[in-house]
Amino acid sequence: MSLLTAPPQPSLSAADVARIREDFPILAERPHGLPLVFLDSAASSQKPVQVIDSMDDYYRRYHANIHRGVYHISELATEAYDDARAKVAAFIGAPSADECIYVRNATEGLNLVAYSWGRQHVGPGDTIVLTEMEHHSNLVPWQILAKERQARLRFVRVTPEGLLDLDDLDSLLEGAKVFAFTAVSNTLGTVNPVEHLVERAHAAGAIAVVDACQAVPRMPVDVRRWKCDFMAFSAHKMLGPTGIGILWGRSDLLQGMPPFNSGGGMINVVHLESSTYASPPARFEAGTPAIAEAVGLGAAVDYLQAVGMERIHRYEMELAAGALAQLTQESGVTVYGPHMAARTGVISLTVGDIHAHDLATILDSAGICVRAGHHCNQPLMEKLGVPATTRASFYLYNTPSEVDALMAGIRRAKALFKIS
Amino acid sequence: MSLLTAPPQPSLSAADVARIREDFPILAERPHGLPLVFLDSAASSQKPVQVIDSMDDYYRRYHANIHRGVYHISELATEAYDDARAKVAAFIGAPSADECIYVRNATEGLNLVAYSWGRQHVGPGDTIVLTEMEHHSNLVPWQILAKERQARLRFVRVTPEGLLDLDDLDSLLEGAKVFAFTAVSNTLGTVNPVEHLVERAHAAGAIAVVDACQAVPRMPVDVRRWKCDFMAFSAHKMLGPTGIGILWGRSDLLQGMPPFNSGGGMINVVHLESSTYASPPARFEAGTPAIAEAVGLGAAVDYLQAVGMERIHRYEMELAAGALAQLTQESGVTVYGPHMAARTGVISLTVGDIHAHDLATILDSAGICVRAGHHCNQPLMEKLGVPATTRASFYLYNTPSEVDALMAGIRRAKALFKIS
Amino acid sequence: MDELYRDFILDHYRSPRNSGTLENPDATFEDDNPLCGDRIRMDLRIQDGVVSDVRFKGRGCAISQASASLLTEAVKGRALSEVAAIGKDEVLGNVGISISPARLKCALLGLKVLKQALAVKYEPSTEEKAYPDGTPS
Amino acid sequence: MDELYRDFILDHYRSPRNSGTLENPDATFEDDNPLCGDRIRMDLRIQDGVVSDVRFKGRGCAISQASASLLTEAVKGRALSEVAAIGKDEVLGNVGISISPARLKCALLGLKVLKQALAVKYEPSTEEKAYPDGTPS
Ligand SMILES: Cc1ncc(COP(=O)(O)O)c(C=O)c1O
Ligand SMILES: Cc1ncc(COP(=O)(O)O)c(C=O)c1O
Repeated sequence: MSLLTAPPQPSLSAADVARIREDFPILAERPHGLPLVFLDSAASSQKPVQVIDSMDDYYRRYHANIHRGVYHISELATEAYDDARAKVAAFIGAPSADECIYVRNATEGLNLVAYSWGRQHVGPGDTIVLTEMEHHSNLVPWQILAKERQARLRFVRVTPEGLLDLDDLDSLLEGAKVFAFTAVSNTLGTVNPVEHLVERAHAAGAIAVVDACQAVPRMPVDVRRWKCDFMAFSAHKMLGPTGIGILWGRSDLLQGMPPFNSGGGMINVVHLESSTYASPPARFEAGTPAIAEAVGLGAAVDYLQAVGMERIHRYEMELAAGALAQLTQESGVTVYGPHMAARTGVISLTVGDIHAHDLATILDSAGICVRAGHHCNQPLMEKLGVPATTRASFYLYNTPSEVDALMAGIRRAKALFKIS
Repeated sequence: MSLLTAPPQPSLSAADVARIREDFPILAERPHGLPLVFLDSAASSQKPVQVIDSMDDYYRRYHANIHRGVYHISELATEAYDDARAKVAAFIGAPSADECIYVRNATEGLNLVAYSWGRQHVGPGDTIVLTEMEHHSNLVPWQILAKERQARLRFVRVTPEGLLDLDDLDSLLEGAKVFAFTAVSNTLGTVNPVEHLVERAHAAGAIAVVDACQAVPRMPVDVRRWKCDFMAFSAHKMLGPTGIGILWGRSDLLQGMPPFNSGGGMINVVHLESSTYASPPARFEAGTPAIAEAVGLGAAVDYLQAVGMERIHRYEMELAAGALAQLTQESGVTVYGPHMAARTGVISLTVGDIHAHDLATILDSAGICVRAGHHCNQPLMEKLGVPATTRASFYLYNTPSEVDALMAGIRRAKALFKIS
Repeated sequence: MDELYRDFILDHYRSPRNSGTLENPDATFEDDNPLCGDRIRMDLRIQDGVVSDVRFKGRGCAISQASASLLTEAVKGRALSEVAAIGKDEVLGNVGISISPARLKCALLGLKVLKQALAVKYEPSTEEKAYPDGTPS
Repeated sequence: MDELYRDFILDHYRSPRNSGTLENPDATFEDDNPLCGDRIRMDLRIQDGVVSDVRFKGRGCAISQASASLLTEAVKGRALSEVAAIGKDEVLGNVGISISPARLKCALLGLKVLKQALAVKYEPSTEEKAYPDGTPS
């Protein structure tokens, strides 16, 4: 989407990628004595030394708890923790750093919305609209909320091509309180028209919750352009550490929300019988936070911005286009998901009657890492009529020759399973 | 308590401590050009290289998402994640690793109990018993639960000496559903008689939830001896990383509990309208977990066990006894909390009319890190009649000469504030 | 790598032995491997302490299905006491290829279902009742 | 380090100037620094656009209390337009010691309360209403 409006920018050159690869120590690993071909970044990306070292440095030089620390290293830690939040805010176009809440992962961010905003605003007979392509993390929390509040779930259908069926969107949204949807499908690679979906949600009086887990790592994202109300994503998929993610929320919504977890660090005045709470973001960050992880996330944002999200996006699209061209030529291979114009570098496929796990095992024996299974998308799998798919996903450190390695691996699997 | 029954074991020698200090890179830092004297381990401990390197190594050699990863590095990551859980289980005497749930921190662990067990079992008119010395993290979640379920809170009083007043414990517990209390006060250093409290809770038909945040890092803890029902603690206070903690729960209780956060990784079968959930611990670990942090926690447990919890406990008691002897001699100094037999190496104090923050700032200018404030214990501060205290806490890497440095710092503050 | 998928594994995957179900089986159980969606059901006919007939039905990867198929061959006609003694090692030995940790659950799903079928029949397991909403993962 | 607590800071801490409250003040505000519990209230008497009297009451560290005491001296008898122009730098200059980032909020609490007293009086702030349960931390 952004490609159409942004000024043309170059992609990454082979030399750029070679330099980038130097930053990722794991790419020098040799599983089974073969070069590591990591094609599972949609599950979790690898980390550059800049990110690893930032956390190492934190623990070696200035680790301390942040709240109320009056001494030097605690001040350094507090500053680093707040700086990282400001970096994230700038990265996603958030008007204020106070709108970015540190959570464990996108899953927790979505649960926070369902618990805190949801239990306050969704009641008996209300409608929550989702899509058939939601990750379990943007489905199960709403099921639980709906059950608890006697609300109703409705689903935007997925077309056979893997796109959202928008024909009856407005009627689905009629009277809805929430429309929660993914910006990019983690199974099909589909890039959804976020701005349009948000606009229709708002027209119906619903808030728009965007699962941006697969979007923030791989394309420029600006919450002011999307105009959404909440957005969740995980650091570990965007070169950052495990154990931290972000829930961004519109400040007026966050202000009005009750706490989710409670305890140290999120209070104002505590008496034995009752307490008052701090303003956001502190209100939603109970207990000692993931400080080292915030530092690492800040370093990841720095890295992505230094390379440039537009260039990362273009490069990934080039790799994906190259892979799709080869895959669609290869007999016995079925690719799921839409045409190139509506997708990104996350590709689900099956090969003949080879089960996804068998294919992944054969690829692993050639050093190639892909994901196999339902990708936390069981209802979508049912819809596609397959128990599981094998998924390859590309990122800034992958190369065209790794796409070729994937193709060679697939051909080997075909040979083993005697598929022509 | 354990001191009485365990066979006598030596403490740490000066040479042991010197060796241990070599493992902590931060102790070589020189804030304001002076040696770092870190006396704030009760807020968050420092980390040995063994812990830092374990996470570094994870990111450099085998980072990958765990669930459903069929390839080599994902298998390594999954194994490391599970191994760490087994190490923690052995460390706290848990009958099964499946009873140890990874959470972000102790605060989240306590919230998990209040949300999942609490909303299922606590109803209108029910009683929740706490103590007046609870950290906000073991108080506010219960306030919120009580308000939501129209339940009642009751509090075990704290005596002027800083002990729990157990005279009317049984009548407070009468008809209670939950008794949640801290094993060790993070402000007063009081070591509570956990086994006795658990026994009385059970006699009254209540479950016993232990906040073991200050206990697990500093003394041998065995859930089979305590016979409690839930226990929460944080990795960052026991040489481990930020971003991870443990909720241990009795397996039959965990089995019967609904999920807290939901989404990827905690499900069994997902349909659009409803889902079934995995067994514990997976049921309570939604989304991509803190994998690197689990690895780091495992390394922290290894380190603590190699040194020996009994020895760490004894050494800390020696430091505390030395500090208390000097502090009680020093004019103008008020020490809070009980006598040595009932406490551990966490010491709250005030000096004349010097505000805690001023004292901490003066100590900081001498390189000494202490905590100043209400220590997430506002109701207890009110009870003590002070707005804030300064708190020094000791751990295995501290030395008697650091205690002397603290005393020198206090005397300097007295001189500056003209207190005799 | 050719170690990974020998021809007889493919043969059992594509042409499973003892495939199908039994009418009124003496013991039966169905279970899945939630992490990858493999599913297997086993039906047993037991006469005079001997497994006189066995059928399995399932879906999933070559390893889980071939392993279950091989297991039915190993079980048919054997005394219950012998069947009870079948362990992990025997099953993996029959499969005869190196299995990575992540795939062990696939290879052992058939055995798990078989054991549970016999347990339910002969010694109702309380553990099963303790997991109303899923199998231990 | 002697830079940290000069004698006149201690003097203002122990003997605060303009201590107390005013009856029917023209402007008043009370706020705290939730992170360390410092609390300050300021009452102002305003006549013909001039701060004719000011009192403060509070508790907390030497830096917060001395800074507030110094501020009352700087404000008394000055025109509102001049008072409105008092900023961070002037307050820190008056305190005259180096303040670490963690203590800045202490040193500036008096100024914050003063500004809010005047804002509430002269231009009701909507921001205040947006934080019903606490001040921005
Ligand atoms: C007794 C006690 N309980 C709970 C906590 C909360 O721990 P965390 O902030 O790691 O969740 C702490 C530490 O601050 C503590 O000392
Ligand atoms: C689209 C989407 N939503 C949500 C998630 C959940 O992310 P996490 O596991 O980091 O919470 C993922 C990743 O697995 C995803 O791809």
